[in-house]
Amino acid sequence: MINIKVFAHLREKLGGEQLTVDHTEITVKELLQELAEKYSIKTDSIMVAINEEYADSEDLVQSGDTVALIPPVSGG
Amino acid sequence: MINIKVFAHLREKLGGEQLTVDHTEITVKELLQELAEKYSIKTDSIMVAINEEYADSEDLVQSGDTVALIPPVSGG
Amino acid sequence: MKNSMFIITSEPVSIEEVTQKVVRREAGAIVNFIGTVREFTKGKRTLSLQYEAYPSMAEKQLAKIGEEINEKWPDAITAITHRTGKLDISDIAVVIAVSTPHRKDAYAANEYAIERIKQIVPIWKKEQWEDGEEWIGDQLENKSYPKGKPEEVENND
Amino acid sequence: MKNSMFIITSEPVSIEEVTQKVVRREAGAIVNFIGTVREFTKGKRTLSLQYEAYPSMAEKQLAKIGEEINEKWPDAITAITHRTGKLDISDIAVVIAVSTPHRKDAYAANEYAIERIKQIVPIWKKEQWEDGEEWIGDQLENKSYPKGKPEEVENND
Repeated sequence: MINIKVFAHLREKLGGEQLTVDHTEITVKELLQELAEKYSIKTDSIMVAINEEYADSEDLVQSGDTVALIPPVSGG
Repeated sequence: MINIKVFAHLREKLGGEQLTVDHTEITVKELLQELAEKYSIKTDSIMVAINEEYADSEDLVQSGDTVALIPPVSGG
Repeated sequence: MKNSMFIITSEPVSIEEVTQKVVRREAGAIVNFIGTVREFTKGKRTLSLQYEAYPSMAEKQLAKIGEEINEKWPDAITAITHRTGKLDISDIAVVIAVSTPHRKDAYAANEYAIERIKQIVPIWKKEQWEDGEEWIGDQLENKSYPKGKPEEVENND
Repeated sequence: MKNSMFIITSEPVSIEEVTQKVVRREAGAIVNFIGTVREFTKGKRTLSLQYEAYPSMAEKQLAKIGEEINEKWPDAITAITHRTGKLDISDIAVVIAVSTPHRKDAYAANEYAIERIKQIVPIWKKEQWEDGEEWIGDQLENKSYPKGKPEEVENND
């Protein structure tokens, strides 16, 4: 199982801070495609972190990992 | 009478914060020459203020004015 | 945790406290950046702001900015505190303090830090206006990350 | 007098106090410069510093720097406090606070202020070392003012 944290407008849109999906292993790109279809969200501008580190689209997410969907940041 | 304030190494060298000279009117340049001779000080690097404003060497100092001899500053 | 150099907190931020962390005998210059909530942005009146963060990752990213600064300016020491939650006009959102032996480096490193915060630290700002509210940085979808992560250098105002 | 934006004082300088003077609803960015007494300069150990000022003129010159900043950055607000007397290592000699609507101006205006302080404000620093003491900026007589006053632009580190 992969835990997915969501923030800002995504959190409001998806109605919660945390989702889970069931995969043993999946690339970031595939995971985003799945989430885009399942939740009708645009993922072009979403960055992804695996276990609190930014990931590339070809990086592998494994069961037990925590993924974060990170919309364009606006701190400061 | 013209009051002359001195600071930093000049104050220590001249043994006080204030001097006076007796002139009705004198240019900054002439005043510096007079002080250089009288007190054996080098005035090349000295800026002059008349009544708390920087002055040019041709500006006139008049009786009653307060002149300050300002060595290169080193604040900050 | 209050002693850490890189903090996300829901408490008000003390300029003195962040600054004290970078004071040292070798440094003659400290530059602070203090980001406060501005009332008007492009003519639109802000009533308040809400900051949300992914705190554990945000603190790691702030520490990463500190490391990047030390690669570029080896003598610099950096401390950053960013606040989350509801902020009113003029409240402090972020304090960045950088100390260096010589002042030019402190200005440059400090400005680098705020640029990087706006690029890589997972913090989001929601503006509350008289006629609505909006998460900043996302709704126009005018940014995209084709690589799935931020570029190393990217300038946003 | 403590409410003035441009102060020469023999008391310790509060970063918060100087910063508070420039906080306002229109400003989203504040940059501080904090000059502290550094222990080592070019390998030589400083024990303490003594600052002397021509206070009334120095405050006028600080205010002049504020005016110059407003000509270059009309939206900037500036406050500066410079301390005089004996200072120990890490004591604060000067705090410059500049607030602006946008941050780039705050950095630029602040750096301009410290450069100008080092050019036109009648304050002098005497360094106390283990083997002696010396007024800084004069003894080498490596600067001269052929016009009797400082040039408009002159860069010293």
